[in-house]
Amino acid sequence: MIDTLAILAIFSGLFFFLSGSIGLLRLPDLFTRLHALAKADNVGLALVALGVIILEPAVINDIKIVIIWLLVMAASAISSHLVARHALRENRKDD
Amino acid sequence: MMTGGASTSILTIALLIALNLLLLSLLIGLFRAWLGPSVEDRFSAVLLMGTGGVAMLLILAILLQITALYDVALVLALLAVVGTVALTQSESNHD
Amino acid sequence: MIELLWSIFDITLVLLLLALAWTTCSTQDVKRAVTLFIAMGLLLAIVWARLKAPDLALAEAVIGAGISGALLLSAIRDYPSTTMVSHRSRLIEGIINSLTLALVILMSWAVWHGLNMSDGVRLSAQVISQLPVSGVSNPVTAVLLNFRAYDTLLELAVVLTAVLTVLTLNEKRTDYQVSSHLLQGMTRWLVPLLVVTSGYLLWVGAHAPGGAFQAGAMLAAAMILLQLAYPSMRQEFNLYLLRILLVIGIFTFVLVGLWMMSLNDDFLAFTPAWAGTLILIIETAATLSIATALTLAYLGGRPMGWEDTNRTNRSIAENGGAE
Amino acid sequence: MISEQLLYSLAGIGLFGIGLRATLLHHMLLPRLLALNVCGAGVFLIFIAIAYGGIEIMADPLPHALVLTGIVVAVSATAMALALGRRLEALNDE
Repeated sequence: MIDTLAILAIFSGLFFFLSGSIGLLRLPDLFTRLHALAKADNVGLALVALGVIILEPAVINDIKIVIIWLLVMAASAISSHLVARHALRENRKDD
Repeated sequence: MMTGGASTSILTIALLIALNLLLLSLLIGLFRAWLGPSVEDRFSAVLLMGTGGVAMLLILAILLQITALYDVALVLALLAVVGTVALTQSESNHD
Repeated sequence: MIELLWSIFDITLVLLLLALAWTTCSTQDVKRAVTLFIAMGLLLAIVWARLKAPDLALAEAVIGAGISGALLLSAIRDYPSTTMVSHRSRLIEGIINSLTLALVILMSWAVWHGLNMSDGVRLSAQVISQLPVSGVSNPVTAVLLNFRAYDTLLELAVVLTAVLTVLTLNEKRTDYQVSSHLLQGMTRWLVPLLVVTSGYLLWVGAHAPGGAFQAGAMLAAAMILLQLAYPSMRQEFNLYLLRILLVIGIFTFVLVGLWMMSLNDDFLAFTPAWAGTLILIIETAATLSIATALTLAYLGGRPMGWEDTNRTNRSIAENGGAE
Repeated sequence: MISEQLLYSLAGIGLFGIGLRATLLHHMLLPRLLALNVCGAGVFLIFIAIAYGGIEIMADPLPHALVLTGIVVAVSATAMALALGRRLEALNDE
C-alpha cells in the first residue's frame, strides 16, 4: 500500500519532468522554455522526492531530502532569473 | 533481489522504469543543449540536467541502497547555482 | 525483467555520455564546448553513482557543477575570439583518425581479454582486512590517508606546484561588474550553507563517502561564489593568512609523518590507536590548503599586493635584524 | 555482471579515443584542454568499471581512491595549463 503510494508520487513527478523537457525542446523561445523548465524543477522534483521519502526509512535521510528539495526550489528560481536577465541584456546589446 | 527499503521486485521494477524515463527526459532536454541557438538555451538544458540528476540520484540511492548518494544529491543541489552564476557573470562584461 | 531494465539504463547512459563527449570535442564554438563539458561532468557524477562509487560521485559533483565550470568560463575571457578554426590538412587528420582507431581497438581487445581471464587476487580483500587498524571505517579514506598516504602527500605537492605556477605567471584577472541584488541576497544565505556542508563532508569522510578533497572543493566553491557576487571582496584578502593556508596541508602532513617516524621508525606509519585523530587533523589542514589553492586557481593569478607583502616582509625582517 | 564491466570499460575506451583524437586535432588551447579532460575521464571510467562487482557486491575501493587522486591532479593540471595559456596570450598581445 505504502509502496503503491510512493510509486504513484514518483510517476506523477516523472510526468512533470517529461513535459518539462518536451517543453524545453518544443517551445519557441528562451523565456517560454525557462517556464517549462520550472515545472520540472519545482513540481516534478517535489513529487519524486515525496516518493523517495516514503520509501526511505531513516528519518535523517528524509530530512536531507526535504533540504535538497527546498534548495532546488530556491536555486531554480534564482537560476531562471539570472539566465533570463542575462538573455535580455544581450538582446539589448544586439539592437 | 533487493534487500531493505526496496523489498519487493515490483517496486524495484517500477523504480527502474522511473529511472529510465528520467534518463529519457534528460536526453530530450540535451537536444536543446545541442540545438542551441543561444548560450542561454544551452544552459537551460544544463539546468534541467542538474535537477534531473538530483532526482536520478535519489532513486539510485533507494535502488542501490547507498545512503551516501543523498549527500551527492545535496551537493549537486547546492552547487547548481554556482555554475549559472559563473556563466551569467562571465559574460556580462565581455564587451 | 530487472536485468533487462538495468541494461537499458546502462546502455542509454553510456550512449548519452559518448554523444556528449563527441559534441564537446567537435563543436567549433568554445563557449558551447564548455557548456557541454559541464553537462558531461554532471552525467559522469551519475555514472559514478551507478557504478557504486559514491566518493567519486561526490567529488565529480563538486568539481563538475562548481569548480571546473567557473574555472573554464572565466578562462574564456582570456581569448579574443570565441570561434575556433581547425587547420589540420586532410592527410594529418586521416593519420590521427586511423591511429586513434587502432589504439581504441587494441585497448578494447586488451580489456576484453583481461575481463575474461580468471579473477586474480584483488587488493580490496587486504584493504578490508586491515580496515580496523586504519583508524577510519571508510575504505577509500583508509587507502588515501593511511595505506597509501605517500600518494596523498605527493598529490598535495602537485596541487601546490600547480598553484605556485599560476601565481608566478599571472596577475589575477580583472573584476567582474557589480552583480544584482538578488544574487547578493542569495549569496548571503548560500555561502554559510556551503561552508557548513564542507565541514560535514570533512567530518563524515571517516566513516562514509566524503573527505578532504570534497570538503576543500566545496569551500572553494563558496569562495568563488563570494567573489562572483561581491567583486570588491577580492582586494580584502589577508595575504599572510593566504600563504599560511596554502602550505598548511602539506606542512601538517610532513610534520605528522616525521612525528610518527620518531615513534614507529617509519615515515607516515601511524600508531593504530591515534590513527583516527591524526587522519582528521591532516584532513582538516588539507581541506584548507585545497580550498585556498582552488580559489587562487580560479582567480587566475596573484591577488592585489602579493609582491608588496613580500617587500614589507623583508623590510620587517631587516628592521628586526637591525634592532 | 561481466557485461556491465565490459560495457562501461568500452565506454571508457570510447571516451579516451574521442578525447585523444580531439586533443591532436585542435589548435586552440581551451578546446584541447577540454579534450584532454574527456580523455582523462575515459581512463577513470575504465578503472571504475573494472572495480564494479555487481548490484549487491561492494565495489573495490582501491581504484576509487586512485581515481579520486587522479581527479584532483587533473583539476590542478587544467588550472595550470589555463594559466600558461593566459600568459602566452598576454605575450602574443605585446
